[in-house]
Amino acid sequence: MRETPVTPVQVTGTVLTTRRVDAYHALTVVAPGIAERFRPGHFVSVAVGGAQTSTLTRRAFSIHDVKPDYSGTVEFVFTVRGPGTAWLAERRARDTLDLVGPLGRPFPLPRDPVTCVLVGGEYGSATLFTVADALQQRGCRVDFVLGAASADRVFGALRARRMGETTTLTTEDGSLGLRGRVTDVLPGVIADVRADVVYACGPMPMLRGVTAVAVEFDIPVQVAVEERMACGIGVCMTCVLPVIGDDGVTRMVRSCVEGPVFRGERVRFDDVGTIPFDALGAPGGGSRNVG
Amino acid sequence: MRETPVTPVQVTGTVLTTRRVDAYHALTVVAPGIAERFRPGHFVSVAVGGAQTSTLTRRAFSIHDVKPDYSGTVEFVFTVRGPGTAWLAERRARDTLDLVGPLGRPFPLPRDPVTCVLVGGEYGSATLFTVADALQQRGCRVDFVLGAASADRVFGALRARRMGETTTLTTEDGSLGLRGRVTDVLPGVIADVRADVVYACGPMPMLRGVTAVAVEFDIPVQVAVEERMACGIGVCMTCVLPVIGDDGVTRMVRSCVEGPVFRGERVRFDDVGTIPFDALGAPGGGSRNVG
Amino acid sequence: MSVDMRTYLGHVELVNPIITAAGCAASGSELAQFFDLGRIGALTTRSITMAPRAGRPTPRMAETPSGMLNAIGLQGPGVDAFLERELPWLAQRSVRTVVSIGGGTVAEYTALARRLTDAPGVSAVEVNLSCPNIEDRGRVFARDGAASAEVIASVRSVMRYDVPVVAKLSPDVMDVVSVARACVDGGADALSMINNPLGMSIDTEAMRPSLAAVTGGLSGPAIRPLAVRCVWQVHAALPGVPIIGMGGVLTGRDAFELILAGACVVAVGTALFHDPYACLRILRELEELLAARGFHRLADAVGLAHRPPGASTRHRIDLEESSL
Amino acid sequence: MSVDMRTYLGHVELVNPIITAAGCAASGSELAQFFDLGRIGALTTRSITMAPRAGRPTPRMAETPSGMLNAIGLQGPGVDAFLERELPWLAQRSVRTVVSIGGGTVAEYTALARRLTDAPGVSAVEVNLSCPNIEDRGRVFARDGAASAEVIASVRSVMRYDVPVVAKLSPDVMDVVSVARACVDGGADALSMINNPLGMSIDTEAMRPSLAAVTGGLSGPAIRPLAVRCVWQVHAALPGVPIIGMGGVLTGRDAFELILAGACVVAVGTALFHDPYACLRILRELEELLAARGFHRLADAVGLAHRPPGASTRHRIDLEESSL
Ligand SMILES: Cc1cc2nc3c(=O)[nH]c(=O)nc-3n(C[C@H](O)[C@H](O)[C@H](O)COP(=O)(O)OP(=O)(O)OC[C@H]3O[C@@H](n4cnc5c(N)ncnc54)[C@H](O)[C@@H]3O)c2cc1C
Ligand SMILES: Cc1cc2nc3c(=O)[nH]c(=O)nc-3n(C[C@H](O)[C@H](O)[C@H](O)COP(=O)(O)OP(=O)(O)OC[C@H]3O[C@@H](n4cnc5c(N)ncnc54)[C@H](O)[C@@H]3O)c2cc1C
Ligand SMILES: Cc1cc2nc3c(=O)[nH]c(=O)nc-3n(C[C@H](O)[C@H](O)[C@H](O)COP(=O)(O)O)c2cc1C
Ligand SMILES: Cc1cc2nc3c(=O)[nH]c(=O)nc-3n(C[C@H](O)[C@H](O)[C@H](O)COP(=O)(O)O)c2cc1C
Ligand code: FES
Ligand code: FES
Repeated sequence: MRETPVTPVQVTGTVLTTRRVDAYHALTVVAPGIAERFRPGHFVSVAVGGAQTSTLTRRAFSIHDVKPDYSGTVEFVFTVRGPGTAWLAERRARDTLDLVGPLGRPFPLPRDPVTCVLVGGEYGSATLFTVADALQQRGCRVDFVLGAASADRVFGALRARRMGETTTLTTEDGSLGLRGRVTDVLPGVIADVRADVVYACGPMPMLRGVTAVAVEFDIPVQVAVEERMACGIGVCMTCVLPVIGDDGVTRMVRSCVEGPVFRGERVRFDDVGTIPFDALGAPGGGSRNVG
Repeated sequence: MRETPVTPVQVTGTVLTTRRVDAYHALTVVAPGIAERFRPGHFVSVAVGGAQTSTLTRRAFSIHDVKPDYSGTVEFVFTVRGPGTAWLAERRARDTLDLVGPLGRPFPLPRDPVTCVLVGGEYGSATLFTVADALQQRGCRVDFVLGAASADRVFGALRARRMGETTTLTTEDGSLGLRGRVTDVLPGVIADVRADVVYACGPMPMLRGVTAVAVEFDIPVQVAVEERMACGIGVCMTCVLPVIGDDGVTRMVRSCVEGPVFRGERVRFDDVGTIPFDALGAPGGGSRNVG
Repeated sequence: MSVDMRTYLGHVELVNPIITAAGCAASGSELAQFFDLGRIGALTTRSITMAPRAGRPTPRMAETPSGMLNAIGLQGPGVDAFLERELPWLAQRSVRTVVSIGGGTVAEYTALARRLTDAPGVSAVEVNLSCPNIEDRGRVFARDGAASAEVIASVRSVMRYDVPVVAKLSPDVMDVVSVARACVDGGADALSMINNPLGMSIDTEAMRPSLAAVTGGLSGPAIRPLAVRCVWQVHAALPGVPIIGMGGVLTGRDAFELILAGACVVAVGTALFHDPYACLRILRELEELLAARGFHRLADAVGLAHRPPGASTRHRIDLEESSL
Repeated sequence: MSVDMRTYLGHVELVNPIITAAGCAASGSELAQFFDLGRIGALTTRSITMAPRAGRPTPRMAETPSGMLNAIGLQGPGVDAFLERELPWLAQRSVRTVVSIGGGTVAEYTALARRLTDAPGVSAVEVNLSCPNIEDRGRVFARDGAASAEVIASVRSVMRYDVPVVAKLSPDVMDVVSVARACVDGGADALSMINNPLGMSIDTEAMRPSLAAVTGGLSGPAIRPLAVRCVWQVHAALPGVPIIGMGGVLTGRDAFELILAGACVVAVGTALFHDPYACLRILRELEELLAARGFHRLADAVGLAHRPPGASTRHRIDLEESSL
């Protein structure tokens, strides 16, 4: 049994500020207990809809930033998708918000001052800046590759330009940076900066592509995945994906407590949404009765 | 088939003002279509809980007042009981509110300038002031009897004093007016003012008592009843109570469209919550197969 | 944005698939205050009984999370008054009318059907099988395939051939497909589902059941997942049988969900209590959804979610494999 | 405000009636981060199977109005790993543990029960009967009284006499009382209800079922009216049998509702996903409600809503007619 390294807490926080950032909404919430425990890569889960809501499951959001103001605030960035995010987009300063966090396993940081490429897709970029900060504090070099469908969906380009040695932007419609996807430019960036490690957060197809590139260059890659979650604390078993363990056995592991950060090459991206036949406990699989 | 005299409309109104009146909340909502059709005794039904609410049924409230401002506003007064009224109590100016109205059959008004006693219990008093206004415009004399459990729950005492020839107040704890119930003082008031008719709105036990008094004095009494409602427009059949028709037959009639105002002596108060054995269509009753 | 919204219940064409659910639109005149009933696919009446019925005592209603419980007890004027006043009122206005009937014995259902045979303005008959069978210790017909089939066969035998007989099923069964199959074997031209599952709530202040009748029928969005599942299962097993889907439809999206599961008609019940214009709004939203997804005909969407994983939508539409 | 919250499952005393529902608290350690598991009545494990199981493909979850659908497919480590790691972890911490078991044949349930017989730390065994019976074309045991009774009788026969066997029932049956009675006749010491009714939702964007497994179990407040009704009916028919009530309990009020209907233990499932502290909060709220209503003992409230209309609460409490 793996212990989650940080004990999450539930807090009823007050919304401090709300802002729009291009296509995204950002909420800063006073949540001292969460801010104090935060490490880069952590996420929070948020109750949505108010007292008489019909939307019962929490919504997961990566923590974009924590600040010491008011004993500790956390900020997350989101796009409106369904009823939960629509409701969040209507929050105003001084409203209260029920958060649980910090959740998940954060990004592991290298001991040595290596060169790191941080790859972000859509709102996935929001997670990368605290990682960049932590890396730079350890003397690492940080380069960014950020992409999205269009300019208004590339999150944090300015901040990346301020923080990164280099920043490469891509959009699918060519409205900002290079036309194409992050995976189109990533090999060039890795080669140029002689990257030692890749950190990535974004949609699953992007993570698969980024992992493939890193594997080709034979450098480690840490990806933060996104799976449909109901609880965020490891009790509902809805957020699983096939991941290869240290022992070489594929298990359906919970991305909320065993992830969301995984070593990219361990995630069987092609088999996400299936139970691979060789996974531990797969129906009729050879691994039946394996403890 | 009885046609409802006024065609109700559905409007998404804007909250103009919110105020506390002792134990009650009052909301004024811009709702021109409703204000324009209003007659004293009408009620509105309000959707509660917002977009993702789990509380699906509308809440019914008597219309306390209508004003011509902003092409027409309606005001209703309420007490917090469960989740719906709790949500309403949190509304602020500029919020929108989905109303259907005006609903129900209004109070019938006398043709001649007679003397009327208006009896209100708890928030039921809120309905009476537009009735009083209409009566006075027809030259009627109006006297008020208002009661509640305690002083803070007697609604509209000041306004009653301004409008009525006389105003008698009762509270069960004696914190305002006479200690007791409206039915304790009503016989005296009827005798003193030589009342020709009684109008009443309040809790069901009060309406029963008021009706008994009026019957004793052999004067007509119009009561506005309150039954659990799901639709307010006559389609769900949840709001029925046993009422004696012109033909002497008791039917389970819908208080939302055939009421909420009834002639008191026609309502079988003692049988509310039952199907009287002699009601049309009662199980095993003699009236089976009566068209 | 012009989608062909026509749909069929047996041979009866409806101008569009949105109808009212039984017992949720009273006599029709109440909703007619708000909109022209001719604009919806059909109006379903309350379940008509032989004798007038006063129904159950109050409280008859309790709100539950995303739903409500009701125990109305089929209050209604009885078939004579229905034929004298309510049906002619609808017929005069050319409102397509599905007449729901309820009885306590096979004979009573049959007698009701016989009364409807010559009545003008009956587009279809829906047999409310969720009534207690007084010859079987009050066990609800709908819970027993054989009893349901017997009622349907008898009603079918007396109804005019051109009036479809619709069997209304309950989700409170072990296997809804077997009851559906029994009804179709008994002669049902179409199936309607779901009637209210049996629920209950307790008033924790009074520490007593909230409803005078103790238990009641659960309706509203809370039950939509049960409705979608029943429609899906029955459509998979009996793809040729038209289904009226209902249960918690509040929006065009919800109606579309039932259509994708296999319903070709969608009935709106509890939503009418919340929004008197619900049928028209849902119809408009549904049409917009279909148009946005490139459908030219409603019929092409019916049961579409059953297509095998690889298959594209286009494929299905091009081949016109609609289940109608 | 001191209410005696103790309750009993057969001869096993629980310090209070609030426990976790099967499959909603993983191995226990996840919730232990938030609070001391010793403070709740018991922890129910996920349903333990013989072999490790990878469960169903994703998506496994879909939100529905006031509820959710799940199709986890009993993912778990298998009984060996459970006995080696999970149960000892709970036993070391003296957490009262109800072990849920799931199987595909009577023999498999029995073998599982046998494995548990000598394991320390098993307070009770809950038999999850909502598993497909592979010897009956995959028909779920819980839908068939005889099959359920056979499983229960066999499990009862191998379990230690002092470990109560609890039969967990499904609402997807024609008559929950008859299945309950069959289980009690088969030797069940207590009953647990309700397991998830089968539901489904369709992703109207993709026009496909939302769940990879197509159908899934519905949970959350949406199903509470079904749970209250099942508990009520079974308690009325079998007043002496302890009932673990569950289904959509979010608050102390909800737990109280099930208790008034006849449950002496209340399990919390989906609410844990929303609020990791749900059990403790519900326990506190329940205790406050009981105290506010003048109860000295939880036991006096069990089934209280069944008292005849005239009877007062006092009467019941004074006579100590508790159903425990
Ligand atoms: C670890 C993690 C971090 C995330 N970080 C961000 C972020 O920083 N910014 C952002 O915009 N979004 C983020 N997401 C996705 C976000 O959780 C979903 O967009 C959101 O839950 C959708 O809720 P909804 O009510 O708008 O949509 P709905 O589709 O109505 O949601 C219905 C249900 O499905 C779940 N769900 C739906 N989509 C997703 C999804 N993609 N991932 C997980 N659960 C989902 C919801 O939690 C809810 O239970 C993250 C997801 C995960 C798992
Ligand atoms: C014609 C009419 C006029 C009314 N006028 C007023 C008024 O002016 N001021 C005021 O404070 N209240 C009034 N009421 C009562 C008001 O409707 C209820 O207090 C309110 O619906 C409670 O909602 P809730 O969510 O707070 O409580 P809950 O108890 O949670 O409501 C649950 C459900 O029961 C229904 N319900 C509960 N109590 C009542 C009730 N007493 N009458 C009708 N339905 C009920 C609700 O509509 C809802 O569907 C009136 C009721 C009727 C029928
Ligand atoms: C108040 C009420 C009355 C109903 N009366 C009937 C009825 O008379 N006959 C019938 O077959 N179904 C009746 N139903 C069931 C509905 O027709 C419908 O099957 C069910 O409510 C599910 O749809 P909904 O969730 O949209 O309401 C009634 C439902 C409600 C809520
Ligand atoms: C994600 C999830 C997993 C479940 N797993 C099991 C299980 O393994 N065994 C079982 O008997 N019930 C299982 N259940 C059913 C619950 O124990 C409970 O009976 C049901 O969810 C109703 O309670 P609730 O509404 O509080 O969740 C599961 C429910 C959920 C939501
Ligand atoms: S979201 Fe519940 S286990 Fe991961
Ligand atoms: S409230 Fe629906 S008929 Fe009166």
